[in-house]
Amino acid sequence: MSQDVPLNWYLIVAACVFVIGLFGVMTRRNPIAVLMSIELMLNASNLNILAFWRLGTPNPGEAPLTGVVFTALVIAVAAAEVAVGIALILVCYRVWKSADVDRYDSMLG
Amino acid sequence: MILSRYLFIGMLLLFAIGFAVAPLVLIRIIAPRRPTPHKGQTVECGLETQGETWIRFRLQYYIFALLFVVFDVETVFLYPWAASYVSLGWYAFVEMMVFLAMLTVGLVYAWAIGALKWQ
Amino acid sequence: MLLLMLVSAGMLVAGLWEILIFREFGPMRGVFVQIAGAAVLCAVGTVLARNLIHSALYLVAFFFLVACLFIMLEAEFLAVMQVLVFIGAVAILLMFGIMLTQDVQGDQVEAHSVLRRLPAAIVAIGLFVMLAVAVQQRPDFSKARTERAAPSVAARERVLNQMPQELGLDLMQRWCLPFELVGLLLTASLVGAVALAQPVGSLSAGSDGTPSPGSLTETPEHLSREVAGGTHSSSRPDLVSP
Amino acid sequence: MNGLWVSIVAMKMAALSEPVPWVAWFLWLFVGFAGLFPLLVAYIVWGERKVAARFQDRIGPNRVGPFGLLQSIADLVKLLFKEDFTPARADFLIHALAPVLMLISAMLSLAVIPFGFGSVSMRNDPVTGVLRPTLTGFSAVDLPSGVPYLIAVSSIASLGLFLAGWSSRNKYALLGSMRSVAQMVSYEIPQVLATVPIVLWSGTLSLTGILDRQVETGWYVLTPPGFMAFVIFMISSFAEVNRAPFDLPEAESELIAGFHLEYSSMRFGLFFLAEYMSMFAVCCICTTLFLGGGAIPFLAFPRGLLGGYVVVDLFLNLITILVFSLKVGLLIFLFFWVRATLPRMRVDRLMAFAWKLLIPLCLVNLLIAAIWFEIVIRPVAGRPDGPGFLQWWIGFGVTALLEVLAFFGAVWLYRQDSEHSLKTWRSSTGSKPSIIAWRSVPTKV
Amino acid sequence: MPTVPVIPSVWPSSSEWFFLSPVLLMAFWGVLVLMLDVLVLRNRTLLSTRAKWLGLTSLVGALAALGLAVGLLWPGVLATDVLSANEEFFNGTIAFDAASALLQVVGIGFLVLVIGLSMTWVFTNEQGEYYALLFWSAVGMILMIEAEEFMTLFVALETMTISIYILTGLETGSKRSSEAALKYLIYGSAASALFLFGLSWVYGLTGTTRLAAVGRALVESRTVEGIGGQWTSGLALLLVLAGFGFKVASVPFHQWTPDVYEGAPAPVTAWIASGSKFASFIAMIKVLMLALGTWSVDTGHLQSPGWVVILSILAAVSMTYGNLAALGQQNFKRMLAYSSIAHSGYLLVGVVAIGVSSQRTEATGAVLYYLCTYGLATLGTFAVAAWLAHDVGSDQIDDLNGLGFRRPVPAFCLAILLLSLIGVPPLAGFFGKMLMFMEALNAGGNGGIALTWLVVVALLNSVVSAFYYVRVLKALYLRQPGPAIGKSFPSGVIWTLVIAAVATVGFGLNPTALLDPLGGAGISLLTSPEPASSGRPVDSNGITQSATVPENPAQTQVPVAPAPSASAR
Repeated sequence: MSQDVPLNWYLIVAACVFVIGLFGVMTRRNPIAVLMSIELMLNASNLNILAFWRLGTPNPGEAPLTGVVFTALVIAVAAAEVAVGIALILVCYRVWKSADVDRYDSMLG
Repeated sequence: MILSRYLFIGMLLLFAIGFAVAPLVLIRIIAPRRPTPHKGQTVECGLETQGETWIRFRLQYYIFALLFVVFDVETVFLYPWAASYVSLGWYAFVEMMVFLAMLTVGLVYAWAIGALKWQ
Repeated sequence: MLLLMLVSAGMLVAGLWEILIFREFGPMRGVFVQIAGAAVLCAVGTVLARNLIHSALYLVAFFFLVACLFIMLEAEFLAVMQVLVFIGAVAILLMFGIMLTQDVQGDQVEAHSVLRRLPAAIVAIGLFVMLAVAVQQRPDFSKARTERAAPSVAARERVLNQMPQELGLDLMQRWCLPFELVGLLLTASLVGAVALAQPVGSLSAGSDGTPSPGSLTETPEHLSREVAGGTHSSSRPDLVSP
Repeated sequence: MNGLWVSIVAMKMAALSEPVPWVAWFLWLFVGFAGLFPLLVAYIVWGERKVAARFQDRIGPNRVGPFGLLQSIADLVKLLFKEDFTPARADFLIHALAPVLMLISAMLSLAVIPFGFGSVSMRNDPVTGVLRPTLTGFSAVDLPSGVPYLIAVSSIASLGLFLAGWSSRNKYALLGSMRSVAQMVSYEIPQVLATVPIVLWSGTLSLTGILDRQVETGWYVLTPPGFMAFVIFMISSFAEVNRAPFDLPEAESELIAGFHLEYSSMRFGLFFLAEYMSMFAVCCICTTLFLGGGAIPFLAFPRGLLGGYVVVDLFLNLITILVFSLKVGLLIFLFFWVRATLPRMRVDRLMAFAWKLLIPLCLVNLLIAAIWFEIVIRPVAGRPDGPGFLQWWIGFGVTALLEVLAFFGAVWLYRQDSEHSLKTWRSSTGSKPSIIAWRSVPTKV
Repeated sequence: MPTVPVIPSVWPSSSEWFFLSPVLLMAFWGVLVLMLDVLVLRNRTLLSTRAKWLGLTSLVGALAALGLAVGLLWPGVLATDVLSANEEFFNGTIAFDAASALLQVVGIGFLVLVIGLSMTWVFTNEQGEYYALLFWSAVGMILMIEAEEFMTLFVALETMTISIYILTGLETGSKRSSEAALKYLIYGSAASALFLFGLSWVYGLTGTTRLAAVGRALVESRTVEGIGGQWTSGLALLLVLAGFGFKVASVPFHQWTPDVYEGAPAPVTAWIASGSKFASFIAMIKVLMLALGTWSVDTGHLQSPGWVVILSILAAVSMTYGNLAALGQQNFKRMLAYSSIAHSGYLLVGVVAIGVSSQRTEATGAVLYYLCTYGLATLGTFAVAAWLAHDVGSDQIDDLNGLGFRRPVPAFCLAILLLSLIGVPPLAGFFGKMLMFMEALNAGGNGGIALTWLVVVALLNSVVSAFYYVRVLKALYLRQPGPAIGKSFPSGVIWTLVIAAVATVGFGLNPTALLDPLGGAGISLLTSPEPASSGRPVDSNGITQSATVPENPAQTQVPVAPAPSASAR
């Protein structure tokens, strides 16, 4: 059932989303928006891994569920990263009273 | 053939959206529309204040959401263990207890420093 | 009445659109093209939306569509995990984060001059073109290798319909080390995030940011009261020298 | 009667082959989800008002139609004709999206629940390959990972709640919605942890598999860890659906009506419908997971027949659907009963209750469930007949003891902490003038 | 063609858990310190006594872990056949051999010194969390060193980096620390997303996540060359290098380094500079050598470069940028930040040397040697930076004026460390650089890419770096002591300085003491455990992949008779 969507289509979609995430990281000024873009990039990598797992040929002798476990671990890591990210943003906001990345410039030079 | 079963979930999702939006559309047709400025105002005694962010007071919302994220990921890892426990040995029990112990450390920590208290 | 016609016209257009897509791509691919297209649009929406809550909503839609793609790849436990972790927990956390840092309504509009975004756009499009070429030129494996990998492919097919059980077996035996490490990572991020989110500021609350000489050792009054648990609230500056 | 007809066609189709059973699905959609469930929910609303009235020694709605049966239909029509306006600066699209999300989450969770037994067929046990009669539950679709699907779908509701509060541009609505989202989020963890023992014992995540195991080895609620999980699941379901002792956002003095403050006419109707439908869904989940779906309690009716000869699907299904709806009715009555009697909990009590009592209790209950598994289920894993009499009772004794210990330990810990916070509160306020002068107990400085 | 059965997974035996005991002890000790602080000390004692007690307990824990790690190294304790690297640990997720045993000791040694350092200065109210996170990041670091598979590598990398993000931000009151932590987080998670995307592509191209199997798959499908030949592999390579580039703070990904080194509390900066860089370099060597070996150089001609040429360009640019930027710095910590960028440039030269040189193991030994000595030196210098921030209050270089007269011992130790960083002959720094550059040079001999230009640039940079280090030495000895120099050096700082200086001089005088064990470690670093219970995979042209050192792909592959040796365990 899933064979008739070629692998390359998934890779193109994953690459497109990854690039959009990268663009978001580079342009957005609000740290929370940057965190969201990083979530986009991580999800794109997840999609890539799973597409290769399901439609690519595994290495001879490879375990049946490598890609799935890798994706599960990446989902857990992404959740932990967002949690810490927002904690740090709150700390920054409390100390700096602003949520604009460009205005954090106390250490110049 | 899991794919075909989720097809029904997709159909049900579209149906549910239709089922929810239909009355909203219906009102547009049936219900009277006499918008007056007063009706537009939010239910508020007095002006809606552009209050300064009251970060200290609302901090525990964030802490509860944070605890939820970590425990949610934990429960997701609990399900495969529970499903395959029949064919696993005692070591899987010990391994999962270590995993749970690590997360109870987080809960005990949040409890002990009073993060769980609702000011 | 106008609305009634509008709705029926919308239904008609949607029906036509579906038939067009299905004839052009075939059933499965048609569904994939629609989901993937919507996912890319939601990703663009997340990046370009002015209001933060709107971009968070686009992100939620994107998570859901990625879950649909996971189902198309027949990894349905992961699709459910994705919905549960990302839409259920991470989206709520992001929205609370937005609430706590923006003013009440979180619609702080960011002025985005196109000029500022041009270099980033060029880099992004360049990388996408290189990735697209890379996808085209992806070498597929030699005949011998795919044959040798036959047992692994067979194992993978067998695993598909009882995914949670197999995942449990593998997580507990083959990948028990990364599994325990993720437990440690979750605890560390929980402990760290709760420690950071503590309302009481730390010692060196120097106003200008650089730690003022005396402030390091002497604990500010409110902190020492809390620290000393109210037993005695003297804030005697104690030089720390073990 | 048409419910019966659906069962026959559905089963025939399922038995034939694996192709997509379009007919059954369309019937499920248009008869079940369009007709039966909203009607059922409407009469649950009516039932609630009647029962609440009886509790307060009054009659309740009886003007519209015989015994007020058409009351909720009348409400529906009234709501349709009310003017629907949204606050001026509100975000119209998201304002409308919120109730839709809530309703979607309630409806999606009904797709997986096995209302009856469906057909009976001889299949080999996935774990040990032994050929034994298994049920194909009479559910719209049987997902291999059903339980996490239910949890995922119910977590979408908290997102809808947040959007409702945010999009109505009103400080009180926002505060109410954040508080109720925090409550829903905190009570989702015990709810999920309560379902893990069930999955542990039945070895599969699909609800039909769980139902099949319960038919075989008896209801899970009859086992001590199962009973504790049932109690925790019910308590957290009360909170998950914002009802009874936990309906905090609707009633606080400063929150007026909580998140659906700015909603009028049919949007409010949608929230109302979504709340009752999710209550109905939670009761169905609870019956399937803990009370053995359509199995008749003491009479080993279906199992006896299962072992023997395959009875006519129609008759089997009719009985099981009736038994299932009886159990769901009982649980819904429990919801009404609790709502009519218990007072509302204070916010900090409510949060502390979830994190400091329910979650530790769940974690310990998980340990005890594993012990129950080792004693009772591991020896007979895979064999068609259930656990032996002696094994069952030894397991019951051991786990019952452990459950009691766990319960009192958790309660002690919880009370220990709340007193502790009381002590520090008294000592800390003692050091500065408290508002209510006579209350401040002079503490030694 | 014989099909290869799926490798069965088996529950790791008790001996495997025993080899993991230092890591398990540190994880447990983090929990212990956290619970001790939160349950016992938090509301009952003054902050200073609490900090002292927690510091002591964590020091005891770290020393116990160090003892365990050294114990594992003891010849008698460890079964020798296990160490011969054909044993598969934890189903191939980590490799426990001479390399990981020794590098584990070095890693925990850095941890002990950092804990000693952080006992001197109470900069945050959350002491328990600080030490616990320090332990957990050490666990992540060591598992990253031993990882033999992308999954373990990625999760260990994330554990280490996320713990360090939090450690940087723990000084919640100060503006600089929270700003540094947020910048570090945003750069770090973007870089790890790039790294993960690269990993997903390498997984796609080879079908497996085990480093050794990836290496074999790439050798087999020879069609996958460097960037010129293949876009796919080139991009995967670039993305992986981007991830490592960030962790190692080489030039295109170094923007975070100055701000984080200056903003973070000094002990945390010391930990980043020594521990995190140490583990990142080792993981980089393992991934580039074991997995992506074939992409190192594409049949010798220059226009289709593998990662060797890219790294050499990165190395050159990092060195020059780091040194030039450090020249104009007034702030001591910022100067050290730019010097750390320069030193990662030197180390990249070493990595390039490994990629190209014929004696791979000596080159790895040289890089490991330089890593150890550089790690010790940065620890010592940051100890002084911690003392500066703690007692003097501001970390400008001219606050060190006249330290030589008032505090001769610490000033002398600091002088030794700075000279070693420059690379003055008798000290360890000189031998590190000399060995690495020699390996890079002799690699040029056998027709590999001539690296002479790179070594010349490296030597020039060492000379340039002398200027800003000497400026610090001038401040120490040739200037009048300023008013602030008066407070005594806390013992933690003194200990770290003395240990670092003694080690630098000791390893300088007879480098073989450290070089031989590290050479042995180099050998086992580059060989990967074979999946013990599956037949040797026979590739298309009948060549079995033995577990010996994967020779330089430039040379032709010698056909070896297929010998299926299923050494059942």
